[in-house]
Amino acid sequence: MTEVWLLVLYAMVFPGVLFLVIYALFLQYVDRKIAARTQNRVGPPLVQPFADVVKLLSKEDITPEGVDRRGMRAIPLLAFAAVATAFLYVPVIGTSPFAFEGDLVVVLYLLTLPTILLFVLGWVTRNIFAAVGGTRTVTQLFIYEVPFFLALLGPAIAAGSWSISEIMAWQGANLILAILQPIGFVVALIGLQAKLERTPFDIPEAETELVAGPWTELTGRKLAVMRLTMDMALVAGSGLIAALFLGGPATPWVLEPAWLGGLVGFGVFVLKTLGILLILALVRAGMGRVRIDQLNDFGWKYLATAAILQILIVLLMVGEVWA
Amino acid sequence: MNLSQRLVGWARRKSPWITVFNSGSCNACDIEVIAAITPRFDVERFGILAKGSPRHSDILIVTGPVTLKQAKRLRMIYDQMPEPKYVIATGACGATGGVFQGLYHVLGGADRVVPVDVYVAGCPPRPDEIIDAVVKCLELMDEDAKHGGKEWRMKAAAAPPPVEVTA
Amino acid sequence: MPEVVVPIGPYHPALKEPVNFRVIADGEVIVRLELDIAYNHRGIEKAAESRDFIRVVPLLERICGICSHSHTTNFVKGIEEAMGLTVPRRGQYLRVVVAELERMHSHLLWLGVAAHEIGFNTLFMWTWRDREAVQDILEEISGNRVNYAINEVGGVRRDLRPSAIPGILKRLDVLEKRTERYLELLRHEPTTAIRFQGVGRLSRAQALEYGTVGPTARASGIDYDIRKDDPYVLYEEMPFAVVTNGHGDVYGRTLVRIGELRESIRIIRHALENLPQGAVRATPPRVAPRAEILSRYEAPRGELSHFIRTNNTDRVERLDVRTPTLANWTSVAVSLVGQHLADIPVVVAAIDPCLSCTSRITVVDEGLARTSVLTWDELRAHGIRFYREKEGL
Amino acid sequence: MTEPAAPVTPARVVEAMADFGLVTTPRRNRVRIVVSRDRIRDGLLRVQGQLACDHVVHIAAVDNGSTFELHYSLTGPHRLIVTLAVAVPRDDARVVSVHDLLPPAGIYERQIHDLFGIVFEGHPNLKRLILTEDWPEGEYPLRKDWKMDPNRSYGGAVTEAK
Repeated sequence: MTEVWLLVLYAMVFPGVLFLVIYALFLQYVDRKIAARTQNRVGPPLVQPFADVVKLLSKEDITPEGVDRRGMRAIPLLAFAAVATAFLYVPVIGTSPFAFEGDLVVVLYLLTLPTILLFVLGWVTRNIFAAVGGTRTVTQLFIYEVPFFLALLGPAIAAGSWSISEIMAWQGANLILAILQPIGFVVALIGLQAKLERTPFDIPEAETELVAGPWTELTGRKLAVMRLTMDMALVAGSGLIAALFLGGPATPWVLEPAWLGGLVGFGVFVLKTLGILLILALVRAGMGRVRIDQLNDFGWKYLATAAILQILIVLLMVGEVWA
Repeated sequence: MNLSQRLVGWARRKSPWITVFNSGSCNACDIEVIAAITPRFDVERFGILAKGSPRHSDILIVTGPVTLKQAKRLRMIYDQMPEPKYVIATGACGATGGVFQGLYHVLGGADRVVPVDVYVAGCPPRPDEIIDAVVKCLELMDEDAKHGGKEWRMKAAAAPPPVEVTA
Repeated sequence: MPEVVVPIGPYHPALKEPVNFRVIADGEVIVRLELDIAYNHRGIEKAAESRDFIRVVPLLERICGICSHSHTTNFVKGIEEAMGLTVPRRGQYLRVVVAELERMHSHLLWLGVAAHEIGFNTLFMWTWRDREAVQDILEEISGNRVNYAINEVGGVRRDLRPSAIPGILKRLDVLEKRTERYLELLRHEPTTAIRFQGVGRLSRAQALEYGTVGPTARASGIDYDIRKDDPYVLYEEMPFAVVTNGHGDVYGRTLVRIGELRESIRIIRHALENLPQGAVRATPPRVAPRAEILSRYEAPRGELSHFIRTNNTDRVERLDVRTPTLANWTSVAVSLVGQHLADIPVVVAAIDPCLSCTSRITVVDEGLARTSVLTWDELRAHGIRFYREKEGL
Repeated sequence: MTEPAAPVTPARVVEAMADFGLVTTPRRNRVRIVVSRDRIRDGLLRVQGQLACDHVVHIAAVDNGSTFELHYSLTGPHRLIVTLAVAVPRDDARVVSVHDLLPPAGIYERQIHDLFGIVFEGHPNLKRLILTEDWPEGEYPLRKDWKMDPNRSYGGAVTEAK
């Protein structure tokens, strides 16, 4: 009985949904603050993302004329649920209690859902900017998703497992994979940047071209949930990369008692995700937006090639070790 | 007021998002509004963000006199904004039409088309004054929350409602 | 993919000013464009006929807040020419200083806007930060940040305190360093390079045919600068070079503007260091004799021309304003066909459109391209061909 | 843009354009030629061909109370401004379009048409474009005798959202 309660607590409070929401808002703050500091500004206060969400929740909720009310309302919630579920498998204070062989595939699938839902949103809202933005979202998905998956395949092959926790354990026994597979790590970071539609890959929601892309018609709580979802995807994505390439929250030595180990693991998780965010935020602040055809060229010519090259290297190395 | 209302009031004060609409101005007000988001004035400190979609914004900043051609577009943008929404008219032109008052292609101040809550004087107002106008607008928002809507002000004002309706 | 009609404007976040494009796109590629830009038309030219010269100047200042000094200088120098009035040298030098400061603020503003159009917000914030230094100087000289209100018929209204000059020169040194830094950044930052180079290309022949002016023409290799070709307000005494290059694209226009920032700094330095002594204004007569003046001025965006007709009264009989943006519009419509949807903002921004200038009386012709070389069908065929080549079909 | 054999000077313009009408030189680099309405295309062709003018600076329209005047100002690599002045009678406000000779003129002509009511014959797209869509037909605000009728609606109507 107590076990079930612990699991519910894990899923809903810490490090589940509640923690995820709070941490996502915190990361948004860090992201905006880094951008502001690079731009020579002061930037928003700590509570700013929270205030934004509360305000949006309290605003009028408009459904444009001729749009399916229930469908439009369901999309942000579905996206939210997908990302929240994905995060359950991402190790935060140690191995996730929900972990199973193959959870990496599930996480990747669930993290793709918000993108596809954005595309659907673009189509159902009957707004031309949203529709063009939706088309761009899905075009972009086809460009970055393959290199991104290939890059995450590298750790899986090296560790010989589809389980996030086993890849972590493998890194504990050997070296962290960011050193062993530097190309894959870089490709994964670029893929994550594109997945989260951040500059230079914010093509679908390019403000100066498409107002806000698929987001254009979102108001009030739908906008609040959707924004929150993208921030949560940032947490889940960077947590995933931290686990696969940087060894996750694992500590090199076993700490006693267990709560201390958890605490230190949590600290490591926070540091690693913040480190990844720092890279992503600096890239965002230091670049302009590319065009979709330029992204297409870049994605297939360089990104996919690099990812495949990395896989080949991994296969050779693994073959040698196993032979 | 109960806790949730106070929380909402606080959040609205902390997170006013603005949309700038040029209803026929000479650009001077526009560049001063944009200057307010750049490093020297940096309104993101106060949570103010400039948003492209009127669907996302709380405060509409109208710059300039309303030309005949822009009048219905201005109304359309205003109608797209979700409640609660506020309008700031910048500059002498936004208030009355300024030097363009009475010209054949100018309707007049922004209040001929949309209900204006705060007027900013100046030609153009400095960015500091525009920030101050947003702050005044937020105070007004608080007052409105206490009165449960904007009607108390509308009744107090002697002027007829500013919307000009033609079939 | 079927054709999509994307309306851009009159309200659109990329456009700080109202303009409407109906972009007919085939997927992401623009097949044709229909433009409509008179949303800011206020009827200033009619109003100018009913006010005397003194009261027309503030009105013209508000044609456009960005190039307010251009319009007033151009007007007052036309009226002074009609009156046969000689403006004191100190007044002329101060006009040059304000004009070049205005050019700097406008070009910095443009650089920021162009960076914003390609989503490079950091550069946008940086240039606008530096623009504040220019605004400070302008405020010190004229008392205002945007509409300077410094011109009047006969000279300038405020003298410059000699004690202010060292501070201004110090700020110029900082701005000069920053300008070099932007040039470096523009050359080395990869996303800026791929978004600016080869976009919105206009050959020299096209630029001539469509009557482009200002940085747009100069980036296509046309050496056309009113300051040199038809010197006014003592520009013949100022040391500067006309910046041109042969790129013809957005990148070229950016290089021209950054080059002009440097030249402006040179001019301001020279003018402040050699500021003549004496009065800043002469007393003008009340009325202007009958005359017909075509007054030209090199505004930040290009050649601005005022056609002024005076008729022995204290009012103009006719004031016809042709703004640089209007001259450049035709080239936009042409250079956008076959480009990507994503390039619209940056190509439009590249001519630095000043719509409130232009729409005071304006125009754009959806048949523009038709009046030139291509018919609609040819344009469409061109768009499709471009798309095929791009996709390798 | 090739330089003509002899440099273009005011004197040369006077010589080349003398058969069109009165040629004056109001200022060092301005030449003004009065051209009759029927010969405007010939005049422009001559200016373009013989005087190497390739840039249209300005097409100004003036209502002087009795007639309309159009001033076509052109310049070229010589940076001399050649202005062709054409008078258009009020009761027959028509003139032939020159959009095919000077591509940017298409814009200027539409603008003049909208504000003065001068018809440019042969212009492919002489539609309204400056004034608002619901501006009444036949009202040309820049004519000297035009006054705003206080009892008339000049557009700008705002409708409430549904």
